[in-house]
This record gives sequence, C-alpha cells and structure tokens, in this order.
Amino acid sequence: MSESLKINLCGVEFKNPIITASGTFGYGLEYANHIDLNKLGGISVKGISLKEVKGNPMPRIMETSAGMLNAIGLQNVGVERFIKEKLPALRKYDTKIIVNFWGKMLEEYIEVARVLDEEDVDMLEMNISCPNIKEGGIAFGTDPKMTYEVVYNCKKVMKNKPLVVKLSPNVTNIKVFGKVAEEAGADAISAINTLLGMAININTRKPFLSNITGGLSGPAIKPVAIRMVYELYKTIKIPIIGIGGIMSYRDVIEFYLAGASAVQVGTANFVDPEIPIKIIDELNNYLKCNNIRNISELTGKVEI
Amino acid sequence: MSESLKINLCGVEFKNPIITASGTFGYGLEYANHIDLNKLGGISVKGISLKEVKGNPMPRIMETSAGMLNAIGLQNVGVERFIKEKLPALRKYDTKIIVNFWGKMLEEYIEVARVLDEEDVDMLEMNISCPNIKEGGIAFGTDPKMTYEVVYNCKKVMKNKPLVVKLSPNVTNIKVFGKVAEEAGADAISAINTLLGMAININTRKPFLSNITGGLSGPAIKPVAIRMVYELYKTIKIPIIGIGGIMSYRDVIEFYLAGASAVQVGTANFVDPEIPIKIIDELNNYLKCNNIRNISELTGKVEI
Amino acid sequence: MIGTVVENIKLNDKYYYMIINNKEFVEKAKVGQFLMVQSKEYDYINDPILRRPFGICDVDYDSGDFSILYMIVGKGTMLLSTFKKGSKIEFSPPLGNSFTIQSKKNVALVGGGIGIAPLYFLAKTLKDNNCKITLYFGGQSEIDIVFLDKFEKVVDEIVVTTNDGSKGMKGLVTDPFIKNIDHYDYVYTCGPKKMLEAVSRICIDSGRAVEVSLDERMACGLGACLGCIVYVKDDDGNEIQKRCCVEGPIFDGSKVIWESVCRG
Amino acid sequence: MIGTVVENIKLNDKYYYMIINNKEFVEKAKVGQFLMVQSKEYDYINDPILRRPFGICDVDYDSGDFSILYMIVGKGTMLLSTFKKGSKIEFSPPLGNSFTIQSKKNVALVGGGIGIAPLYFLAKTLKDNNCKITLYFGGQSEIDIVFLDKFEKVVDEIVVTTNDGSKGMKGLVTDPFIKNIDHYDYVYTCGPKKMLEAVSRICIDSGRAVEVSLDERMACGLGACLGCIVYVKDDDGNEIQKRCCVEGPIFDGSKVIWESVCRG
Ligand SMILES: Cc1cc2nc3c(=O)[nH]c(=O)nc-3n(C[C@H](O)[C@H](O)[C@H](O)COP(=O)(O)OP(=O)(O)OC[C@H]3O[C@@H](n4cnc5c(N)ncnc54)[C@H](O)[C@@H]3O)c2cc1C
Ligand SMILES: Cc1cc2nc3c(=O)[nH]c(=O)nc-3n(C[C@H](O)[C@H](O)[C@H](O)COP(=O)(O)OP(=O)(O)OC[C@H]3O[C@@H](n4cnc5c(N)ncnc54)[C@H](O)[C@@H]3O)c2cc1C
Ligand SMILES: Cc1cc2nc3c(=O)[nH]c(=O)nc-3n(C[C@H](O)[C@H](O)[C@H](O)COP(=O)(O)O)c2cc1C
Ligand SMILES: Cc1cc2nc3c(=O)[nH]c(=O)nc-3n(C[C@H](O)[C@H](O)[C@H](O)COP(=O)(O)O)c2cc1C
Ligand code: FES
Ligand code: FES
Repeated sequence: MSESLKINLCGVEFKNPIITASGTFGYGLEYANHIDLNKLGGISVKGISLKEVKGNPMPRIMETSAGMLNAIGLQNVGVERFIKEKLPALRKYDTKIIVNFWGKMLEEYIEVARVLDEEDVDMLEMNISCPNIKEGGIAFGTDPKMTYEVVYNCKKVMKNKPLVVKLSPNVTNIKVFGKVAEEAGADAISAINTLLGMAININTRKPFLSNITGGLSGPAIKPVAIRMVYELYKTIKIPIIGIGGIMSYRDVIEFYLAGASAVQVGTANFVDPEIPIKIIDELNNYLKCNNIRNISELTGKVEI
Repeated sequence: MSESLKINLCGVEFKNPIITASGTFGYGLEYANHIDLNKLGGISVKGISLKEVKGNPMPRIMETSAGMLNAIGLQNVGVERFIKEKLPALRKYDTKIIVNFWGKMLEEYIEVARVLDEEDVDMLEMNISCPNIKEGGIAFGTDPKMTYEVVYNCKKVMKNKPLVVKLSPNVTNIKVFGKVAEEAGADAISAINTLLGMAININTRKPFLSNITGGLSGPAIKPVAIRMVYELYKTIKIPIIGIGGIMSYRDVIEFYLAGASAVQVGTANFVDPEIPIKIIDELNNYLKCNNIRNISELTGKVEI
Repeated sequence: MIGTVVENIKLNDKYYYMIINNKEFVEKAKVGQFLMVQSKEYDYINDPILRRPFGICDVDYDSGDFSILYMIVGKGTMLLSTFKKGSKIEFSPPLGNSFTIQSKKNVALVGGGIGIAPLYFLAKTLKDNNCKITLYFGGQSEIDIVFLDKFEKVVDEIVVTTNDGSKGMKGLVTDPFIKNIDHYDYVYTCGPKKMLEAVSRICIDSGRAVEVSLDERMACGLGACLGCIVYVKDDDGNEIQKRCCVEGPIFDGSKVIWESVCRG
Repeated sequence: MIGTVVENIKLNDKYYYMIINNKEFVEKAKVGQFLMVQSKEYDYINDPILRRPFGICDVDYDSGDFSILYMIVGKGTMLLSTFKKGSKIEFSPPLGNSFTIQSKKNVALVGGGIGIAPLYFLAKTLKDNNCKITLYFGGQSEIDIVFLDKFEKVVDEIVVTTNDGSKGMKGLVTDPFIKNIDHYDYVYTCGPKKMLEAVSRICIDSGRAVEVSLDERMACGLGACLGCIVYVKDDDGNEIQKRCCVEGPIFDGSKVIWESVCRG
C-alpha cells in the first residue's frame, strides 16, 4: 500500500482514488472472482432505489465509436435486499463502499438516503439523472430548483454519511448545478453521468435500444467530462470525483489536473476488468517517477 | 446523376443530400484539386462574419478517441472578401452553396444576413453557437429568447434566401431551441454543432488548445447527434439537416431514419477528402438495392 | 487472460476458425460456456471498445488449445479475422453455465448457421459419454454449412438443410427434425432465435427435454451490467429475469419467454 | 492515394523507416513536401481518426518507391509501426511548399532528432545540384542518431552532437554550427522549435539565408481547417497568418514569429 495514492474524501480515508463507477460494477461481488476487490479504492454500487426495479425491456446496450449506449433502466434489488443480501458479503472486502441511489419522487430519495445513512456503508452517491415521475419526467438533474430540493432534503435526514451528488452532463451549464448542489449541502460532486444518445439499426430500422435513447459512456465522452470537471473546479469548493471515459492512468492524471480529487472507472471495467488495478499500479509508478508525494497535489493543477 | 438522391430543401434543388459541413471544408476551393466538387450536393462554407476574424492563438486542434477538438475561433475573411475573393470561383462549380454565418452581436448577424441575402448563394446557415459579446458571452444558441431574437431579426431582412439555423448541442433541451427557431421563421434546422470539450496534455499540464475548451466532433458524438435529430423531428415541421460523426453511407441512413432531410459531413473530410463522394456512390447503390425511389422516403422512418 | 493465436483459418468468405493456446483457459472450460474476446490488438485504441462473446467450439486438453468458430458480422469480427498466427489475443476466462451432459442417450443437436459453434465441443463430450448423436444442421445457403468434416468424425448421423436448397435438403432444419423427434431422449440447440423457439416448441409438444444456447448482446459478461437479461418462467410459472452471461447462455428451452429474447 | 508497404524497418526502439510504393505520388513529390498518412489499416475503425503528417524522406523515381522516417510518439505512430510488408496504406498526395534548391553552393543542413527526415531527400537533391553539403545532426542521445550511413553517401561532412555525449560531440547541435556559420551560403533546418529558432537567429546574425521546416498539428493538410497557423512577418514587417500545410511547411527562418509556433 502506497502513501502516494491515499486520499481523504469528505473524511473518508481511501487507500487510493480509483473507484469503480455505478452500474458498471454490479454490487461488486460479480467481479470478486475476477479481480482482487481489496485493491480498489472504492466501489460505487449499482443505483439503489426504495423498491426493487426490473429495468427496461431488452435490448439495453449497444456499442458505438469509442463508447457504448445503455438503457438498463436502473434495475436493482431495492434498498432492503441490497442491505440484506449484498452488503454483508461486500463489506468483507477492504475497500470503501459508496452506495449510488435514486428515486422516482423526492420522497423516495429521502427515504433511501435515510435508510442507507444508518447502514455500514462509507458514502452515498445521489444519482439525479433520472426522470421524476411526479413532475412529469423532468429529471432532478436538469432543473436547478429540483436539484436543490432533492439534495437539501436528503442531506437533512442524513446524520452520518457524506453525500456525493452525481451530476448529469445533459445541461446547458453544469456550473449552475454544481453550485446549487454545494449550497444545498452536498459534500462532494461526481461528474459526469452519461450523455443522452441514440443509435438506429439501419437494417431493422429500429433503435438499438428498446428504450429508444440511452446513456453514452466511454472514451468518446472524455473531453466533455474533462471540460465539466474543469468548469466545476473553478466554481465550487467541495471535492469532485471525475468520471467519464477513463481507460488508463493517463486519463486519471488528466482528470486530476482538471480538478478531480478522485475518479471513477466505468465502461473500462467491461473492456477488461483488470483495468482499475492496472491503473492503480501505473499511477503509483507515475507518481514515483515524477517525485509527487501524493496524487492530491495534482488536483486542479492544469496550467492556463 | 441519380434521381434517387435528388432532394428539394426549402425550395432549393440539391442533386444529392450530401453537404460538406462548415469549417471542415474551408471555402470549398481548398478541396478543388483533391475531389470533384461538382459531385457534392452542397458546400457549407466556413462561418462568415461581418469583418475579417483572425481566430484563436495556436494550438487549435487535438485528436481525441473517435473524434477531435477544435478551437479555430471562427477565423474567416469577412463577408466582403468572401463575396469578392471566394464566391466567384466557388460558383463555377455545379453544387449548392450554403453560407454559414455568425456575429458577435445581434446587429452583426442581421447585417451579414442582409448582405448575403442579395448575393449569388443558395442558402444561409446561421451559426448560433458563438458567444454574444454584448450580452456577456452567453451564446445565442443556449438561451431560447436570444435564439428567437436573432432568427426573427435576420429572417426579417432576408427577402430571397432560405435560412437554416444551426443548433448547439450544449443545451438541456434541444427541442425548445428547434421550436423557437421554427417559430421565429427558420426554414430549416441543422443539428448538431460541436459538443464543448477539453483535453489536457499531462506532460506539459497545459490544455491542448490555447482556448482551453473546444468543440468536439467526429464519430464520438454521433449518438448524441442522432438523438437530437430524432427529438427535433418529433417537435418541429421544418426540415432538419443532420450533422455529427458521419463517416459512411450507413451513418447517413441512420440520420435519415432519425428524421433528417439532408446531412452534412464534417470531420470525415479530414480523415479522407474522398468520403463525401464515396458516400454518394454508396447511397445510390443502397437505394437501388433496397428499391427505394428517393432517399426522402427514409426521413423519420425509424420504427418505434 | 492472454493467449497465442495458433491458427486463424478462413473457412470461406463468411466464417473463420481461430485456435488459441492457453492451458489455464482450457483446464477451466466447460461445454457450452463462452468467452469474451478482445477483437482489437492494441489496447491504446478505443474503437471497437467492448469484448465480443463467442462460444467455445473445441478444446484440446493436451495441447492447451481451444477454438472459436466465428462469422463475420461487423467490425469486431472483421478485426478478429485479421489476427495472424503467433499474435497475442486477450480474452476472459470461460464464462456462463454449461450444457447438461447426458450419458448413453439418443440425442439430437440442432444447429442453425453459426449456432453450430458450441455444438462441436458438445458433440465430442456427448460421444465420450456414449450417446448416439444426430446433428441437424440448417443454413441459409451452402456457404453456411461449415465444419461438416469435423462433425462427421464425432456424430452418428448428419442431416443438412439449406433455405435455398444449395446443400442438403431444401427447407428449414425443423422440417426433418420434427419428423424424427420421437427418436431422441434429449435435444440441444443453438442458432437464430426463430429456430430455437421452433425447436423448443417441437420438444415441448413431444415431451422432450431441450437445452438452448442463447446469444444476447453483452458488455461485461460477468453479470454486472445487466445488459443481457433473458426472461424465463420459474417453477411456479412466474416470469423471472436471468442474466444470459451468468445464469445462461444455456437455458431450458421450455422455460424461455421467447418474446423477450431480442437477438436474432 | 493508396500504396503498398515495401518495407517497414525498425531502426531502433524509437525510430522506424517505411518504404511505400506509389508511382503517381513519387512523380509529384517535391523536396520538402509532406504527406498525411492514415495510420489505421481498416476504415471501419474510428480511433485514431485523423491522418498523421510526415515529411518525405526519400523518393526513387525508377521504382516508384518513397519513404518516411518516423519516431514513435503516440497511437498513430505505434500503429504505423505494426504495418507489415505488402499491406496497403492510405495517404494524401504530396502536400505543401518545398525547399528552394541552391546550386553549386556551400550549404549546411541542421537536423534535430526526427527533423532529419526531410533533410535526406533535400541532401540528395542538393548534391545533384552540385552543392557542398555539411550535415549538423543533433540528438538527445545515441538512439536519436539514425540514418547516418545513408547520409554519409550524400553529404560531404557530418557533425554529430548529443545532449548526453553518448554519440558525437556532447552538447547542442548549434554549438559546432555557430562556429562554422561563415562557411555556408545557405542553411536548411528541421527539428524541435527551440533548435529552429536558435539556428535561425545564428543565420540572421551572420546574414545567411535560412529555410526552416515546421511541424504544426494538422487535421486536413489542405488549407481548409485553419488548424495549423504559423505567424510570420511579411515584407513590410506586419504579422500575417500562414497555413503550415499549404504556405508551409517550409518557411523563411528570418520571418517566423517564433513565439507563435507551438509544436516542439
Ligand atoms: C454467448 C454467446 C456466444 C456466441 N457465440 C458465437 C460463436 O461461437 N460464433 C460467432 O460467430 N458468434 C457468436 N456469438 C455472436 C457474436 O458475439 C457476434 O456475432 C459478435 O459479437 C459480432 O461482433 P461484431 O463486432 O462483428 O458485430 P457488430 O454488429 O459490429 O457488433 C456491435 C455490438 O453488438 C454485439 N453483437 C453483434 N451481434 C451479436 C450477436 N449475434 N450476439 C450477441 N452480441 C452481438 C457485439 O458484441 C458488439 O457489442 C455469440 C454471442 C453470445 C452472446
Ligand atoms: C509537416 C510535418 C512533417 C512531419 N514529418 C515527420 C517525419 O518525417 N517523421 C516523424 O516521425 N514525424 C514527423 N512529423 C510529426 C508527426 O506528424 C507526429 O509525430 C505524429 O503525428 C504523431 O502521431 P501519434 O499518433 O503517434 O502521436 P499522438 O500524440 O497520439 O497524436 C495525437 C495528435 O497530435 C498530432 N501530433 C503529435 N505530435 C505531433 C508533431 N510533432 N507534429 C505535428 N502533429 C503532431 C498527431 O498528428 C495527432 O493528430 C511531422 C509533422 C508535420 C506537421
Ligand atoms: C451499463 C451502465 C449502467 C450504469 N448505471 C448507472 C447507475 O445505476 N447509476 C449511476 O449513477 N450511473 C450509472 N452509469 C453511469 C456510470 O456510472 C458513469 O457515470 C458513466 O458510464 C461514465 O463513465 P465511463 O465513461 O467510465 O463509463 C451506468 C453506466 C453504464 C455504462
Ligand atoms: C475544424 C472545425 C471547424 C468548424 N467550424 C465551424 C464553423 O465555422 N461554423 C459552424 O457552424 N460549424 C463549424 N464546425 C462544426 C461542423 O460544421 C459540424 O457541425 C461538427 O463538426 C459536427 O460534425 P462532424 O462530426 O461530421 O464533424 C467546425 C468543425 C470543425 C471540426
Ligand atoms: S453481459 Fe453484463 S450482465 Fe450479462
Ligand atoms: S491542416 Fe488544415 S489548414 Fe492546415
């Protein structure tokens, strides 16, 4: 274990800043036979809701140039089963557990936050990219007032755990949402979630996804993610977890320079489950070669 | 010349729907020694402003995964020199000329539109992705009220030429902007312009672009473009010119199915200047093999 | 895992056969399992990005070779076809569940096109278990009927059909199969969805057990992304979700809810 | 244009030399010009996407072969290094302006690292024009000093320097050059920006003409994208914009505004 990668994020000590991104790493356990989970800085689990959700009809995924589209539909076992069936096994590993969560209405968000805040998890990550069924499907993450509401109200019921708010990139001005989340009490921001995209099969003339549109992830979106992390860093004071298209340690450095204090690796887990571990090793090496005592020194150090 | 590719866009007859995208094809003439311009449906020239503009300092471009970033800074010779030095030579070719234009203030937009409307060009394409210096840098294309203003006022002074409004994808809801442009009198919409992105050189720790951020184009952004064309098609009645990551005839069909009535090819011109011509040939072939009398039959024909 | 390409043989314009060496993989491989193969040779390239799933077609425990039989479909398989002998190739361990192996039974294997791939490993295993095996092999056209010489050495009988009659009987593979269904104790099938559904119905109607191997689009192959869901009926007849990559790719054909299966 | 890879030789861990056959290209090629090379072999792959610019290193009018000498930098050049003999490769026609060829003069060529590439074609042409040629060749280290054997047959004198002294004199290539500047009528140079700037200043100070070959990032290579601007002074001393790909890559070293040049 190397000192140069240790970070403290909102009071939580991570052995390294490499976290696997929500939705790309299941409940963590799926990867347990394939990589050593103990090496990871943290795991952000698949977005949890109050009740079990079955997700969208198939097909749900499609590859695109240097990226992929997904419309899983936030399928998950619900908060109760997550706590009973997944968390105890996951906790056996020496890594931080971030629980990504969401709701279809404000009340659901609050309830899930309240429940998880009492559990043996390290952080909560609020996904606000989902449409609010009560407000006619407008996503919580695309209307600043709603973002404020949901962050403020969840934070109010949380006594123990830091709250990370994960922003949607499908907005005109990400800075507004970072600022609002910060004001509403968020302890950190994670950015970005997927870009809204679509692909059509020209042979069948149908969309590749049953849901018609889906979320675009992977290296294709990295430039958008870097830009947004940079804009957020200039705007807010709370730490930022950078996400979007990370495939190698070089991408991690790039996110740090833009303003990240930790990162999440998503689509890369599908490309090769070893990637997060490789990144950790390579980062270690990079920091050593460049005489950098701790990776945190790089946060926001892009030279303008 | 094939009947199956002939289209009529806002009263202008194109021999085929393949138009080279603004900023990726100079003033057309740069490509004259490399491909047969007479084969193209149309050429959208580099964005023209009232006065000559020198553009941003270097570096201005950088490659990313399946895409590229550019921050040319809208360098152009200005409307007067364009008309005097470029247009006569360009008009010698048998292809439609679309003049992409922009301004730093509302008045400049109106003036350029007024001037070009009297010239021997086929269409004007208004680029509203540029920041308005008068209004403190907010882009005309990210505030619906400003979009309405600029479209309405330009249209008012245009007596002869159809006006295409080119939308920015960096907005929460593209439908709003399509609708507003339509209401303000736009004859067609083109979508999309580049996504705002950034890349950092981890060795120098500097952004790869002197302008810090730049526009992301290429296949990486195609899923976002297809989604937006689809959303626009469901919202507005005026025709849509699809743009974003087109590399092959299959991409053109995909844009048509999503709702396009013509397309523009951008970054692909750098990859291989022959691509637009290849696409035209392959489209011809595709339509023949699939017994489609005219490509327009495909517009919006995605099966949901 | 990383292996070495031992051979990458073009069978015809549509099909290729790749032999890869990796002892560890071969030791783990179970019949009916698949693997996720990285089709690009250089990890600094990001297009294509995802690995591609392929059935294990054959394994050789002595040499540590295993093989995949693949059809050229899109950019992943086009790239795969360019791998040269001796190249390194990256892939997952063997994934998914496996076929149930019958002993001393009369079994039918029904393969459609590239669906033949996992049936070869299966046929060899069933033969070792003293089954009497009939292979029904259907294709669109002559070009789709590959690997027959290999199968001839393993199975007891082969019935070939093509849609256009260019090889074997003209028609669907289910035509001869339905006529002989009474001869078999157990049926295994892999191929296009329509065929799997038809074969399953025939088996259900005649009370035969049928195992189907399903293709769903996959991202992770490990059960994490939930991109590959198949809906099946549980023992009480309730519709439940299975992940094709973990609880599949082999399913009880009588339990699959066919409307939910989206891959051809 | 499409050509065939005749050879793709690894000179050392950092440098490769690729010979490509295309008669039409060779007939058009002028000394100092460059070409845009597509570094991916399959056009259905979109990463990397842009073509890469390389100087023309040598041409053979008889065989229709031409060559590029390239340094491994990133994914484009890494991919290029994987091209096998006989592969097809795509590229633009010869692009840009060209060196002014002197006759019967004493000339110096000053190359830094990979900047040596276009100087070979130049040296051959100058020799044909009866110039007396001295090559100053500087590198970081021994590994950067390639192609010497080829140059030896063409130039009259070679002075090698390396920063670490592992080959030739220790120091910068400008150290020996400045001492001998009076011997030359005309100077040509290609390499890192700092070196080009230093060489240009030396030439200006001693009243020698100097032509520099500049590397700017390029997307189109045709003058359309305006991604490769170089600022130079015109005859009246006004700052004007030139496109490196069309009005360059060869510039009058005394006219370049060095602060504007961004590529190393
Ligand atoms: C469990 C399993 C076993 C398989 N076994 C074989 C086999 O033995 N031989 C063989 O030739 N093919 C097999 N397939 C299908 C094979 O995975 C696809 O043909 C291949 O992924 C196509 O990739 P591509 O890049 O050429 O096509 P593209 O269409 O460019 O691929 C785009 C995306 O779609 C996915 N995709 C495309 N077609 C299929 C398909 N039929 N099934 C699942 N995903 C698909 C790709 O994996 C990729 O993510 C199997 C699929 C599964 C799920
Ligand atoms: C006119 C001209 C002539 C050149 N001649 C040669 C030559 O003969 N031999 C040689 O080895 N190199 C030459 N270069 C530099 C060569 O183009 C780059 O080293 C190469 O593009 C690197 O590509 P990459 O994908 O390996 O690197 P990456 O860094 O991955 O490339 C990313 C992007 O940056 C661009 N880029 C990176 N380095 C440079 C550079 N130094 N100059 C311009 N663009 C760059 C690439 O073209 C690409 O668009 C020349 C450049 C120019 C402009
Ligand atoms: C299949 C899939 C499922 C995802 N599910 C979730 C989710 O449940 N909650 C969430 O906040 N983000 C989810 N995401 C978004 C990722 O966590 C991440 O923000 C995004 O993929 C960008 O990172 P990447 O480019 O590294 O993949 C999902 C992404 C993918 C590809
Ligand atoms: C180098 C470059 C310059 C561009 N300049 C302009 C411009 O002046 N005006 C404009 O409306 N769009 C401009 N664009 C955007 C393109 O016209 C097009 O909308 C975008 O690149 C997406 O298409 P593509 O993915 O096919 O490149 C430019 C794009 C590039 C890459
Ligand atoms: S492929 Fe990811 S769950 Fe099956
Ligand atoms: S590279 Fe496009 S103008 Fe020079």
